Amino acid sequence: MSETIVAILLLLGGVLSLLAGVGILRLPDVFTRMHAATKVGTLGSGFIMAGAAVFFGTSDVIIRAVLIVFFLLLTAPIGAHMIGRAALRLGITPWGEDKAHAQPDAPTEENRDLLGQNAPRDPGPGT
Amino acid sequence: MKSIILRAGTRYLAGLLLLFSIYMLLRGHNEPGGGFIGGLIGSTGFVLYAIACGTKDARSALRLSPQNIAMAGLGIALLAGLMAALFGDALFTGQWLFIGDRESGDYIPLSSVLVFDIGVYLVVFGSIIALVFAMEEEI
Amino acid sequence: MNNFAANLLFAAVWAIFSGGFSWISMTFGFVLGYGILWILQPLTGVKSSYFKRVYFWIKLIVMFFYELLVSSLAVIYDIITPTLQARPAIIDMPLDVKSDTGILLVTNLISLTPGTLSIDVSSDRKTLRIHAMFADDPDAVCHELKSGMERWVIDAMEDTPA
Amino acid sequence: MEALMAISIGVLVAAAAYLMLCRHVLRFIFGLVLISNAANLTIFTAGRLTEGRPPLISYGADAPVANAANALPQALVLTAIVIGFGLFAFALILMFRAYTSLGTLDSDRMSLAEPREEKK
Amino acid sequence: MSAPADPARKPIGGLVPTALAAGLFTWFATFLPEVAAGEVVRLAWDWVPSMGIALSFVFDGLSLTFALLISGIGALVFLYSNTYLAGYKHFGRFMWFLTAFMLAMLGLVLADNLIALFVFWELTTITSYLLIGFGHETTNGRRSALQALFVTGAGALALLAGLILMGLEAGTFEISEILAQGGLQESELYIPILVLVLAGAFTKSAQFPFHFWLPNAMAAPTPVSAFLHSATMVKAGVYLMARLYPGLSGTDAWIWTLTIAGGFTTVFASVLAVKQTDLKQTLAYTTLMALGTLTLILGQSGGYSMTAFVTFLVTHSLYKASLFLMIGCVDYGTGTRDADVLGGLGRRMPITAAAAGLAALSMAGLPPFIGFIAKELAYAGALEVPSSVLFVAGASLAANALMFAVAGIVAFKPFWRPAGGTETPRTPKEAPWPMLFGPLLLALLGLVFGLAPGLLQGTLVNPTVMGFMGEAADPKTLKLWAGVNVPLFLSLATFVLGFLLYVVHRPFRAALNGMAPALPNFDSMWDKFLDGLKGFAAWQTRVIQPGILRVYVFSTFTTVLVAISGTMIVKGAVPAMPDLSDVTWKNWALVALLIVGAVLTCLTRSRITAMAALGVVGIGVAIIFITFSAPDVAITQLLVETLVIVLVAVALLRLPTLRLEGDASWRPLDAALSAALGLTVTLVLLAVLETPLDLRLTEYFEATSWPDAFGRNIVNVILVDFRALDTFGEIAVVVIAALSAYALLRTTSERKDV
Amino acid sequence: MTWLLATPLVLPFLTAVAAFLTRERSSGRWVSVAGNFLFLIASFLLVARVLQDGIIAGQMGSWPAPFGITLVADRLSAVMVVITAITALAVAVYALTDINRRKEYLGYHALFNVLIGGVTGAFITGDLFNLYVWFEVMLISSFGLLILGGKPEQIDGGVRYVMLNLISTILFLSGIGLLYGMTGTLNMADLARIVPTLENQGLVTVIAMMFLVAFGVKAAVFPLFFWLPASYHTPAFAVSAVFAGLLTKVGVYSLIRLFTLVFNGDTAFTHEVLLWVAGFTMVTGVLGAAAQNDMRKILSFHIVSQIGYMIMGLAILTPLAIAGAVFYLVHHIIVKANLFLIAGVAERTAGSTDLGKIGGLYKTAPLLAVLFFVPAFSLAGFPPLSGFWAKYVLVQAALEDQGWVIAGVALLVGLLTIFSMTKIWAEAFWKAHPEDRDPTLAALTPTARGHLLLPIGSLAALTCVIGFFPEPFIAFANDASTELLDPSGYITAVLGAQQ
Amino acid sequence: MMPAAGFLAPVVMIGFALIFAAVVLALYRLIKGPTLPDRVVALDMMTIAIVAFCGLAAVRTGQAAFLDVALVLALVGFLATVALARFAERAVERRAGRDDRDV
Ligand code: NA
Ligand code: NA
Repeated sequence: MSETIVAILLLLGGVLSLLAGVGILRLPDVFTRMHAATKVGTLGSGFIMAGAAVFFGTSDVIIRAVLIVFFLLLTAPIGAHMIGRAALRLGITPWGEDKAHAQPDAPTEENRDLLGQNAPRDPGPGT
Repeated sequence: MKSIILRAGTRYLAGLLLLFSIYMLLRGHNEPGGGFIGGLIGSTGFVLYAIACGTKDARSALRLSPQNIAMAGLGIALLAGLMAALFGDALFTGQWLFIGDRESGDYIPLSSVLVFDIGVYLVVFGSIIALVFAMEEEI
Repeated sequence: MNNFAANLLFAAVWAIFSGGFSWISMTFGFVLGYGILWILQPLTGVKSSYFKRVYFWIKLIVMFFYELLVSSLAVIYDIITPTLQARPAIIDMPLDVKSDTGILLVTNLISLTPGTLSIDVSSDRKTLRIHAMFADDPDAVCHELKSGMERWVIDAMEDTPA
Repeated sequence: MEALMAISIGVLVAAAAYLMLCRHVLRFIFGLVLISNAANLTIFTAGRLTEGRPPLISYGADAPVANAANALPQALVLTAIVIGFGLFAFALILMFRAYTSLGTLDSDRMSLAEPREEKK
Repeated sequence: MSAPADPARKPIGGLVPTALAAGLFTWFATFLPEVAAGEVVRLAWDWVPSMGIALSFVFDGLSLTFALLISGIGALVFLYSNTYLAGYKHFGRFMWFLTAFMLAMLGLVLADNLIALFVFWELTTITSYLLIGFGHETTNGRRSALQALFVTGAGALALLAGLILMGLEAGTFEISEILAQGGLQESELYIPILVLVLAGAFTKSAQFPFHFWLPNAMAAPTPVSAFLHSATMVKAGVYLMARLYPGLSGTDAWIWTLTIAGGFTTVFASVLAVKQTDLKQTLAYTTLMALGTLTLILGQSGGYSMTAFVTFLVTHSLYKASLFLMIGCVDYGTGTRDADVLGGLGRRMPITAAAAGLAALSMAGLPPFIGFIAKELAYAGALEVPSSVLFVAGASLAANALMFAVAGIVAFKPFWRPAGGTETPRTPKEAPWPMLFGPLLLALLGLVFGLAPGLLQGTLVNPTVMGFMGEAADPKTLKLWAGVNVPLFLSLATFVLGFLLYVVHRPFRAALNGMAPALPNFDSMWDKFLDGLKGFAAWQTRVIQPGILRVYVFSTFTTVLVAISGTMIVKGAVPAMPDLSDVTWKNWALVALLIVGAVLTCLTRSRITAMAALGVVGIGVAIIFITFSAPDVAITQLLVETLVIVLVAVALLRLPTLRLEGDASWRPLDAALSAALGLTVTLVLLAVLETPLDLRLTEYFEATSWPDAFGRNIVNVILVDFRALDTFGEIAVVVIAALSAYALLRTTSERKDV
Repeated sequence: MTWLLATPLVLPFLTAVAAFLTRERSSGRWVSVAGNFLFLIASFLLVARVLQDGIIAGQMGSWPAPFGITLVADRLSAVMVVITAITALAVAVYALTDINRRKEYLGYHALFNVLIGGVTGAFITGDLFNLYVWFEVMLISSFGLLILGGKPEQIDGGVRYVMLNLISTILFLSGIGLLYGMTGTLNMADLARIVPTLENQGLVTVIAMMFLVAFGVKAAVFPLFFWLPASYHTPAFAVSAVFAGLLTKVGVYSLIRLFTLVFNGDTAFTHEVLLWVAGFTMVTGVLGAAAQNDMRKILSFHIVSQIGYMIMGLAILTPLAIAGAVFYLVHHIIVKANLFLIAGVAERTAGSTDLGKIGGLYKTAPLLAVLFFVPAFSLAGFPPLSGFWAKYVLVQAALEDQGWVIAGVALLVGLLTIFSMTKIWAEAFWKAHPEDRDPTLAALTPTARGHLLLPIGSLAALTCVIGFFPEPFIAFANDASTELLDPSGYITAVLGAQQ
Repeated sequence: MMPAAGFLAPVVMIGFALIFAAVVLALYRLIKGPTLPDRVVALDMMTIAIVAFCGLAAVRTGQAAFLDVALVLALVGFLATVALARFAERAVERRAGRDDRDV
């Protein structure tokens, strides 16, 4: 019985992780990709941890699994916030938005290397 | 870096990381962990602190200069090794004191080896913080 | 948060780490927690009552799991369906919650709510910028969050009467 | 599996060497990271690979399970990783200082320690 | 040099070494009776017994002759210098060097151990270097000092090899033992030994073509020239040949080498002596001539030659030292040494003139001076030579005639001929007596020994000749009148020819100067040699050490590749084809992740991508550690990976992009080298993996970790207990890395840190 | 017994910690001097015991060999520790003036003493991985010392030094991994026991070559020495002195240790390679020096050249040759460190180390002239100074072994060494100073003079003592050589008789 | 604890395959970018995937020790994300000339 639960949890976790990967691949811009990574990815790992907790069934493993998920939930949104903020400041326009509404903070021209366009020449030290 | 969210998160995460690092240090003799891992985790706590709040705050929170912590750690590790001299053993011979009954498993082990691991912890902790802080401040 | 409360929290977490709530581990955790709080003193500021916090934390952990599970489904659906139905947009939401912890919780919970992701809080702490995946009606999304998640956090957290 | 590891270590070394031969010292640093990883994996592999049996003694036992993974290379690698980090950090900061005080990361254009005109 | 005397320093500074030398002379003289009686006195102390090196000294005819000359002339030179250099700023230093030289020279001639001899030999080289460099603030002074040091130093190194070979061949370094047991001439190493020893002797004694350093060495003050570069040090080479004569002589190689080198040197030097106008230079070339003559004589065998050697050795030392010191007096009195300027000094400097005259007569080989006897003996010796009478006798005759002329130029003309018209820098006046005493005494001795040759005969000549020839010794008698014989006719011919040469020496000199460009100039060849050496050195250094880091890395990697793969091929240690059939898909995937990360790091042009790719490699490695049962290592790897990214993310803020301007044409070569390196590493690792691993250590750790070290995490127990010393060293590395990096960031550029 | 071994290793680290934690007090600088003095005493005790008892070994952590880490002192190790202590004390005193407050604050004393600790560890460890650890300790502290001061040329030199040395370090680490993979042990005595029994001796030679290259970089042999002349002229003088004296010698020591103890099975191949390396190292180094015009650059290239002599001794591998190499090591550390210290005083007195810009020291600094003369002419191999005996023993060993060519090379390189040393002498000391100097330059306070000249004088005196009374030193070197060429004593001392 | 056996063993392997697929997809995004935040998201995703990997490894081998790896990573992994994101942000600020070094 518990083996079946474990199997379901692990498969579910695996599938969710894969879906997060697909999301990162398919979704159109960094913001939407973050939705996939932060939520779906964390959920996938969470299911696998749940599976592990059931598999072992001992209190120390359960506590560890809970803590892992807790830590992921605590940190993932903060990470996402940091990425999103950086993306906005880099001037990345969210997919489906018009530029005016997005109010990018910085001119895009100078940040091409960060945006994956042709990098500007070495500006020299001390900049 | 003026991220309110990050600062707020750091308040808990930094503490958790420190706590967790000491946990990893102390259990290291029996389970994955130890001075290296503990020190690395502990330092990430302060690295996060420095990223979120700036190195000035982080330094004042640390109170001691990280280099001194690291160097003191080296001294502690060495003293742990020198402890053996008191018992007529060779350098770095582990000295153990079990408070409680070892047979029943209900005891607290005190040892020079643990002191050594604490030295390792402090070294790694202080060194990485010194590195990261200096780098943060310089750039 | 009250120092004492945080201290106990650390003691408890320590006990969890140590694999069981024994007096030895609780005491040791308390001592350790004290040391850590002492180190972190420059960060701590707001005072608050301690019993409320414990309850709140426990409840929050449960909420995290629940919200996460629900929030993912919409995104997953959109990922696996061939055409993208999302209408993403950046929404600026006025923020009423005041404390750092409160802001952290609101933003984290919003991030874990279906289709929304906290991007940033303005430096005057009055506005939360959100990326919403299904923002056909930005104002509706904004209102939903304010009356749901933020309200809930303020009720649970802030000492100021609602 | 050891054989496959040997091959991938070779690839790591080749990539690292190619990076280290570049006159851009930042690439050298990247190469350094790769080659350190290769060296660590070399030790790890030379101590032979064991799947799924960490060298831990479970509570109640006096020794690890039979054919547990070789603990010695693990200890060596663990410290090598930490040392490698120290060296890497120093090297990185050195590059940074080189850039600020020499104005370039092109090692071909660094000629203060060994001035090239002097030889004439 | 003629600065006002410092009275406070004069009496003590010079008199102590004078007394030392005089005392030594007296002590040596006490050995005369024993030595005259044919005895050999040995004194020996252990020095380096494990290498067979002793401080052993021997007093026999040869060594005593030299020792007396060195200490006796030394005493006079010290006395002379005390006045001549009084007040000179570095007078004390000078006296120290000169004293050191004298002691070294005495050690050289008295040593009975090859290596001890060599030690003293080199000490004379160093002191000579320091003394020649007396005028060190001039480029020329430094050049001369270096030249002398380099040429004699080169010879000395050859000599060292020769002496070691000789010692190894003989099984001992004691000279007396080597000579007693004989047999060196039959050794298959004889020729190398001879060549190496003669290289040392010829350079030291300035034989052609190593002669050029000696005239330049005249840059040293006159007492030095008198003492080192005419009377004693330059005779060290001759001494060595004489000392080893019983062991090395008699072969064709010996005879021909010495005869040709000596003969050529003697004629060549005599001609050049006439060419000089500086009196000191003139004398320097006559010294060369004398050294050539001594070498020439040593090339021969037979009683006359051997007797002539000792006699001429003493004769030359006496008159040459006297003449040099005399020139110092002239220089001191007039301020110049130019033969064309000086003239008519006889009345103003009568004592100097007398000393010069006496010495010159001996030099010219006129009776009743000892010089005459020496010349007669030399001619007699030359006539004994069976194979090359004409060459040896002809060379001697030409040289002696020229010497006669030079004697006139040096000692007659400045005093008794009218001046050339130019005023001397100072009004000529007689030098003080401590300066006159030496030249006069030495010159007088030439006369005394000429009139009473018996004084030398029994005490020094006979024992020395016996030392050369052993049982078959046939020392000839020293006498002024040996009857009407061939040598006498040769002497007469010498005088006539010499007088003619003196008369025509100015036109002769002009002719020589006209020929000069056609002659090989060894002195300028020295400059070319030095330039060539420096040029080659610079070229080599540019090639090996071009200052381009990329080249260094390339060379280092190439060396690694050649060393490993070359050895692998030579030793046939190539592994078998690896069997990959047991690898699961999961592990393939792991490795693929690793490789993709590595290749991506290599190929990307974006530093951000490179950094992310490094992260992938780090993650890949961590997964490998997880998969293969190393949780501690995996945790460490992940933590470090995180910190690496943190640091890089900070550093990159101030660092430029990965693009560089310029040539990249060598990158394919780099790629080939890298690929070869990677392949080599793989092959070596595969080969290593073919050997079964002995797990003794790990088994011990597993067995004792819990029972003896009280730890369940074996990795951690190894770290903090079994191999705690390693861990201690490694945390020291970590601390110091942090300190170093901190210092690197905080250290400020500073010029001077006083 | 184990503490006799452990104390010289522990003291530098204790000194480092104490000096660092007191670095902001004025007394902190004397901690380093005091610590190094104690270190010297400890090293003398060690060598005394080794002379009395022969090879001694101690098990750190009380774990038996080959499981724990063994410290071993045979004659070679013991004398290297003593010479390290002498150099360290000399440099510690010199640093009192040469190293300013800023550098002290940044941790000079800690870096220096940890460096010394690393060097000591490398000399007395009997464990290959432990040797690697001490190499790392030396390497990283040398990094820090090299760049302390932050002049741009220091940074530039540092880049070269760091990169090339890191390659060597990684090679060393990989070599250890591979050797472990073949033998299953890290203890050097154990390796010596096991390696000959391995089936694939060809592979052993391959690994040996890996170590040869790795240590070759450290020892600065041809063609791996680039980092040394590229960097040694840039740091503070006290630093370059300790580098010049000790660091490369650790590489040489390690080569001697491994290629007599462990890799002694295929000497026809390995030692032939070493002989070629030695010859080229001697020649290229000395020619490199001939092309330089700066005191420290000349001296740096000479390190390379002199390393060739030591490698030559190892390559010839006769008892006398090894003794020569050992003697050369000892002599060269003293002399070379001293010459760099002197270069520092020359710079303080004359304003530069560039020979074109200085001069007149013979007149203005006669004592310094004497003090330079001794090590310089010792280096050039003039008797009766230490360098003569070093060269003499090696040349005799070569000639005994019928190594005509290498003996000739050794002698010729000696000649060119004379050329370089006299160049410094002539240009810096004899030549008049080319310009009017800043009068403040020559004004060394009496204290500064004491700090600078006392160590120089002591080292010069030592050079003379070795030169004048070489017998005990040569006898010692012969005994050391006997120990090295018969590893059974070493193996027994470490593993016990039953092995 | 015994390793996963029976039908659980192939399930765990399928889990591994799914995780690997996710990693490969993230890797593709990491290589492709195009922007720095895209790459950071990909790296973040990979970190989370390793947490899952550790869980599977623990089940597969019956060794709870692997969960410790996951625990550390869950707590520390986001630091790299934060650092990289901050890098991008500060790079922008630097170029715009309004760098605020501390906070
Ligand atoms: Na060196
Ligand atoms: Na070095």
